[in-house]
Amino acid sequence: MIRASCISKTYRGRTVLDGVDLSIERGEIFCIVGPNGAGKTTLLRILDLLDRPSYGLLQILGEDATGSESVRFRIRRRMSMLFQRPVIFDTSVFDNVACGLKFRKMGEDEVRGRVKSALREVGLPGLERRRAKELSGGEMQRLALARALVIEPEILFLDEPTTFLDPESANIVNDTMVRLSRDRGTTILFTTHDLYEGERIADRIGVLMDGRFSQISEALEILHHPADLRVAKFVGFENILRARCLSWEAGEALLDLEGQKIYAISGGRCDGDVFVCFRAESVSVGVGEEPIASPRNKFRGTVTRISAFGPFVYITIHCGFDIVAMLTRRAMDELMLDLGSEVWASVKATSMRVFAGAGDAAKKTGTEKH
Amino acid sequence: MIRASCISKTYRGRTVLDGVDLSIERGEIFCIVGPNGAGKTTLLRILDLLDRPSYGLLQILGEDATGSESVRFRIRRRMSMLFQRPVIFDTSVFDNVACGLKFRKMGEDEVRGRVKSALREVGLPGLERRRAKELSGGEMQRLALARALVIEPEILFLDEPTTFLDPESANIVNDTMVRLSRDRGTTILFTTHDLYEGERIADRIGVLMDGRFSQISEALEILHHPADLRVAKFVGFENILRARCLSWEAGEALLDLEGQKIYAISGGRCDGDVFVCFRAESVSVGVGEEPIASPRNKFRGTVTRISAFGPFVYITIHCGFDIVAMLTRRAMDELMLDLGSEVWASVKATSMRVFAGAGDAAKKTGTEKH
Amino acid sequence: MNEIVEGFIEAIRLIVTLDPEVLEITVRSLVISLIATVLSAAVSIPLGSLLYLREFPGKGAVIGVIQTLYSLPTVIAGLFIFLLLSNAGPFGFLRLLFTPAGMVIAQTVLILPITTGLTIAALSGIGREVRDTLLSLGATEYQSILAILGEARFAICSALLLGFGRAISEVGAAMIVGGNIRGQTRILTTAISLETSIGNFSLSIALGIILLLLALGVNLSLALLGRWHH
Amino acid sequence: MNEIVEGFIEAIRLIVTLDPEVLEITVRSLVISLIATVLSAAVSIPLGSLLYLREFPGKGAVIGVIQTLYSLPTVIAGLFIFLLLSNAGPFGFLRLLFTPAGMVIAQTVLILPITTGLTIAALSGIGREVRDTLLSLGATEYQSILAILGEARFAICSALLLGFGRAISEVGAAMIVGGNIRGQTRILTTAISLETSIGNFSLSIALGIILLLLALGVNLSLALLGRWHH
Amino acid sequence: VQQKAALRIATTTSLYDTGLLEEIERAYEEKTGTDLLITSQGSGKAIELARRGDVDLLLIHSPPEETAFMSAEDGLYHRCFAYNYFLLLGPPEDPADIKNLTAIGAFARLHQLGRSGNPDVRFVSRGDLSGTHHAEIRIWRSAGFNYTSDVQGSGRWYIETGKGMGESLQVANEKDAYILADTGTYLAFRSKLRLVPVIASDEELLNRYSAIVINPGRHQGTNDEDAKEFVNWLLSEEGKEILTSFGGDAYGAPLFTPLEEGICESEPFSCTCSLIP
Ligand SMILES: Nc1ncnc2c1ncn2[C@@H]1O[C@H](COP(=O)(O)OP(=O)(O)OP(=O)(O)O)[C@@H](O)[C@H]1O
Ligand SMILES: Nc1ncnc2c1ncn2[C@@H]1O[C@H](COP(=O)(O)OP(=O)(O)OP(=O)(O)O)[C@@H](O)[C@H]1O
Ligand SMILES: [Mg+2]
Ligand SMILES: [Mg+2]
Repeated sequence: MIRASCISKTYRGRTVLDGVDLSIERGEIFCIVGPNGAGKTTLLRILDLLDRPSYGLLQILGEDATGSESVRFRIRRRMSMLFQRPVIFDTSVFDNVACGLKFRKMGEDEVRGRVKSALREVGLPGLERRRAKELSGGEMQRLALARALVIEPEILFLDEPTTFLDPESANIVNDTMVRLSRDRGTTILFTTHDLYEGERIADRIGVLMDGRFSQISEALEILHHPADLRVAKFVGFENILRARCLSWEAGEALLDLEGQKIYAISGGRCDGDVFVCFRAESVSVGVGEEPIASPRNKFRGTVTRISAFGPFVYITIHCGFDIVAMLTRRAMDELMLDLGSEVWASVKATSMRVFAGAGDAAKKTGTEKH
Repeated sequence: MIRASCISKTYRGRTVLDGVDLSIERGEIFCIVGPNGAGKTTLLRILDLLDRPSYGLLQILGEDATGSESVRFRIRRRMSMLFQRPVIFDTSVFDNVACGLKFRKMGEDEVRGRVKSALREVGLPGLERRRAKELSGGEMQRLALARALVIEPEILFLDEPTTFLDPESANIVNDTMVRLSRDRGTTILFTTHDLYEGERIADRIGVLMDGRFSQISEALEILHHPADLRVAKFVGFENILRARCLSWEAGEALLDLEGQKIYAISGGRCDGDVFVCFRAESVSVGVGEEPIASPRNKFRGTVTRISAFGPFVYITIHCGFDIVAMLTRRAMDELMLDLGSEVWASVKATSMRVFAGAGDAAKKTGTEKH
Repeated sequence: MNEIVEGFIEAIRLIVTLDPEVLEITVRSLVISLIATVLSAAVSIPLGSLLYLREFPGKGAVIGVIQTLYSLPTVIAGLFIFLLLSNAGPFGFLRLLFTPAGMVIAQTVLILPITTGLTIAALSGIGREVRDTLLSLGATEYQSILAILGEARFAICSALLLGFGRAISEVGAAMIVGGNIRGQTRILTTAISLETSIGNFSLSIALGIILLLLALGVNLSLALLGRWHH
Repeated sequence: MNEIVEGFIEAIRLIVTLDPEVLEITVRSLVISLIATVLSAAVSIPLGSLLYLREFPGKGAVIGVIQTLYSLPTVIAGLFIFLLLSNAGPFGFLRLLFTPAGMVIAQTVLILPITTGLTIAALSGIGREVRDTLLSLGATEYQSILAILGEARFAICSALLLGFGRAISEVGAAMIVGGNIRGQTRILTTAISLETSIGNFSLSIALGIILLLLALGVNLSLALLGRWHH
Repeated sequence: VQQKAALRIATTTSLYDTGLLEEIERAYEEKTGTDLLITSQGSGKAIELARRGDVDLLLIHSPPEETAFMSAEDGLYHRCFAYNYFLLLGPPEDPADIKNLTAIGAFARLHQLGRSGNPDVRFVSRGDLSGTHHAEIRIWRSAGFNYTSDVQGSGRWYIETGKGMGESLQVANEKDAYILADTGTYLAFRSKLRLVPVIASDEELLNRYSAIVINPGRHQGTNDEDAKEFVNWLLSEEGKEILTSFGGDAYGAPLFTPLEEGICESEPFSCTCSLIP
């Protein structure tokens, strides 16, 4: 459906996209995540043929999409896009949604029927006659979504579709996306800042950073095997610790972490200064005797901070260095943890990731590139 | 700081706010949640003195805010607001942020200094000279935030402040909010669709539904003791089951759930048809023998659905009726659960909530009121 | 100042008695200027849209020239058309000099820069996002222009109102090209100018009032049309 | 058509030789119309802002009347001011008739409806959200108007350009109030009208070209000013 | 446009503004059914229209230009048909004290007082090369001045308006100045003016009106047949009748005197007023 290679985009000398390669199949749901300013919107605009890339090849729906305007128009007619800040026309809700259908010269009855069902789909049934500009933020967002859906595109681009939506509406929209892809074979590309949303509905996730995909793979892979340190930080590896590589053998590294020895699985050979990373939920917490069970990496420490996150709790354990662990509230109650509690924290070698520690790489974040 | 009583707002006969009572103290962080169209934005606009309520009393910063424009202006100058869909002026980033300061006739040097630190605060350092309209969605959002912060208001209204923000920036913004309230005593009212965001930083949360607060209390209270069935649904009680009340004694109810007896704590006397609700994370899951331990409510069933949610997993257990339980991925691995596994699900009586089952109340949701 | 009062009285008298000559020149004024406005709309809306949409070298210059032509004196516009239509000119054979048709041409040329320039301005008031949205919804270039024009309808209407105002109030071009021939090409402004030149100030003012009432009528009709359409 | 070619040649000759009389009336034209534009801006920007901001009964009617006055014929405007300024009129003692100051007044009155109406239109193009944002940032009503005007600056500039265009190209009011007195109140348009009535078409066209060049200059200066300001 | 016979006439404004032509138009159209299309323009422009063949007939009161027009062979027939007198108007107080002078004497005195800076003496000139202006120039010349060097631009006393008679009268009135005006326009404006006739019916102030049939050989499509017919009608008894009686009702006295064959050929008229063959 979409074959993009080496797409670049430069605005007045500033490079925003820097050689994006992407290939998406029919019916796939592809999620783009990445920090603000990474180029997500820019990429979607190029794929929806609203902007031309400064450089690169682009094939969409089997046609070369870098050519004449008439070809681009033909392709564009088979796609639609929900913008990050959707424009709502100052007309009725009905006229807003019917817009794309009228452009296609569809008969009035069919327009009415389709608009009605699109509005139902996004949870705004019966609002046809309302003035669109008077809707609430979330209602407008859903209106814009209905407007993009109603033309039944073969490819659908959604730039942060669940912004402004309440949890229930967000679920409805997510379900709709899944249904479209499954039942109608609609190809969907969407962006989000909610990784779990991506995980829930996308077939693959691409992490866009500094105008380039750092990693494209299935959600679990990205959540647990980030390609590099920045991705790890981005996907929420709460524990990122400086360590030194002592030895490496058959994919297992022995590291020195502030004097403690730890084992980590590491695909690539490691050496010198590294970062070792693991998720807070990979940390098991126990009290009392040293656990005998499998995890070879065990640290003893004190609880120095507890912060709630819905039904979960993040606790910070100081054991020379700080480790963040995540528990269910129930587990915490059962362990009777409190600030100052002495605990054991253990992490499996397979949950640890090791990345080369190129100087200040750990500090580099998306927003600081300006 | 803010005393609102019986605030109502009607647009052309449609009642949007329907008697809102609210009282907020200095330095408090108050979070408003609620479905789309509940009236959150309308309320914030009234509190920021942009609109006048159709009815109701309003005292802000010790002054009557329903009176003359000049008083309202004086009060308004001590507050600021981040809009849900912020308007970005077509000037430079600097001029956008400096706007409010210039209105206050602040000296140039101070303006420069304050703008600089506000931009740093929101993670956009050094972008002063960029054309604001060319920023990315998240950058614009942060720009608008900086614009509201820079005037150092005594009361800050933020309508979905972390929309469009990547997780790291969202954290920065949340931290800023907490710091402002703690260090400067800034009173903050914000709306969000992310309950956990509210829980993390707000002192109190108000659940606005159909133009009225259904519940105002601390986060944990709302998450675990919702005031009514609709709030329960809204705050994510995944398990909402129809049951019949058999008896009630000293705050404990005995219910009949599809033939199974269950115990639930219920403040009010219960009777006849009811709904019994509990959170997925309150469900303990075990395999093998019937657990002997405390929870008196135990159900045996088969796993019929497993769906991932980040590091967690929701599993649906069929035991005559469906129960949704939440586990960490690790716990699931340890229990070696899979579709079809036979499991025990147990829920403490104290985790169960019972609400009168007024006919179709369970179906009623925010978006269906239109 | 008596003349002004007398002018009002005279205007009322002329209107109430439906003075046939005044009626005739009023209708002629209206018809000529309306046709000129419609013609210039027919040219300037597509032209303005094109100029707004298309990027080409020298676009700024073209727009600058259009804005400069806001200052085109009516006499010069009239003279220009006169030289074209005069017997000795290239289009003399059409015999349009001293005819209402010739006046329509002159007024159209005169207001074309204004309506075109203001069309461009009206369209520029609609942000780029609107256009992107329309394109992504599958609009052809033509459809997207129509929709943008729809969003800018108030501004466009007021541009046309302004054009109409300029057409119906101008006298230079009408005088030169039309010749102010009684019963044939005399319109309100040329009549006003004639009455002024023979010192008949109150009649001038009366005719001016009638002209303004006419313009008010056009305004109201447009407003009603707009509401009705809405 | 020869006249047009000759007109161009004549225009070049007049410009190159810096014909003192032409220079004088050109400068006078420019100064009078610029002052009139500035004055009308000074009135119509605040007035337009007020009309845009304030809600009051009959607001629609007031705007309708302003739009109707787009059609005010220059002769009528001129006559009106003439009657006010004439010796027999209420302001005769000011002795402004047949002076450039009088012409400035007449032109100001003439273009006021246009600049006011277009100011309102320009402001209306800025959405309500902008105003809310400004208010919530602590703008006084005055400051918020200034800022909204800033956002609408292009539209306002083009309104003023249009007003200037109308001022510098109009002849009726300048003729009646100014008197086209050689060496005192003769300006480009009245000179054009004189030359036309003499039948000196090529000189008329030459003066017309000079007028358009002048307008082009004003346009360019404004564009440069805009860029420089940006 | 031209189904029934139509005759296009260009006329100078001062003739048209009297209302004479409207009366003639009514009478003639009723009699012949020929549609008269009369456009009134400044003299120069009227001549230019005639020269370009945009009209069929020219009505004018500017002898030197008439001669030039004929000698350029733009006109086929040249007939004078009526005359009246210009008036020298001035403030009722007559600050230059010229009431009892001849026109030439008065002009000379005005020039002298004006040049010498007498603030009360001003002269407004139409300065638009119209028939009236040409007559004024002629008188200045007769008084011995070089018009362009001695009169024009000789000081602020000499005010050139460059516009029509009526508007120039307004200027003169506001400025309390002397002005040369045609009778018709003066009478039309009389009620609005403070100015009064200071000198009238001097030989020098003669104002002669002519009609010129455009030479159809110069341009295609001019209608010399109807033009001839109209001129002949104007010179006929019927035409003279209208000329003689016109103005009686509105102004209290006739405005024009028709020219008779036998008188018109000699001084000061020196023109032809016989029927066109
Ligand atoms: N100007 C208006 N005119 C008419 N109705 C309006 C207007 N503004 C808002 N409403 C309606 O009032 C209701 C509440 O709107 P509001 O924007 O306050 O909702 P909200 O709680 O902020 O929703 P969201 O989560 O979608 O932002 C909505 O149904 C909306 O359609
Ligand atoms: N028209 C433009 N001119 C100049 N720079 C631009 C333009 N549009 C975007 N940019 C810049 O390009 C970069 C990428 O922008 P883009 O909107 O694609 O980011 P994004 O990944 O969508 O971010 P967000 O999560 O904030 O929406 C940003 O730094 C932005 O400032
Ligand atoms: Mg974006
Ligand atoms: Mg809202």
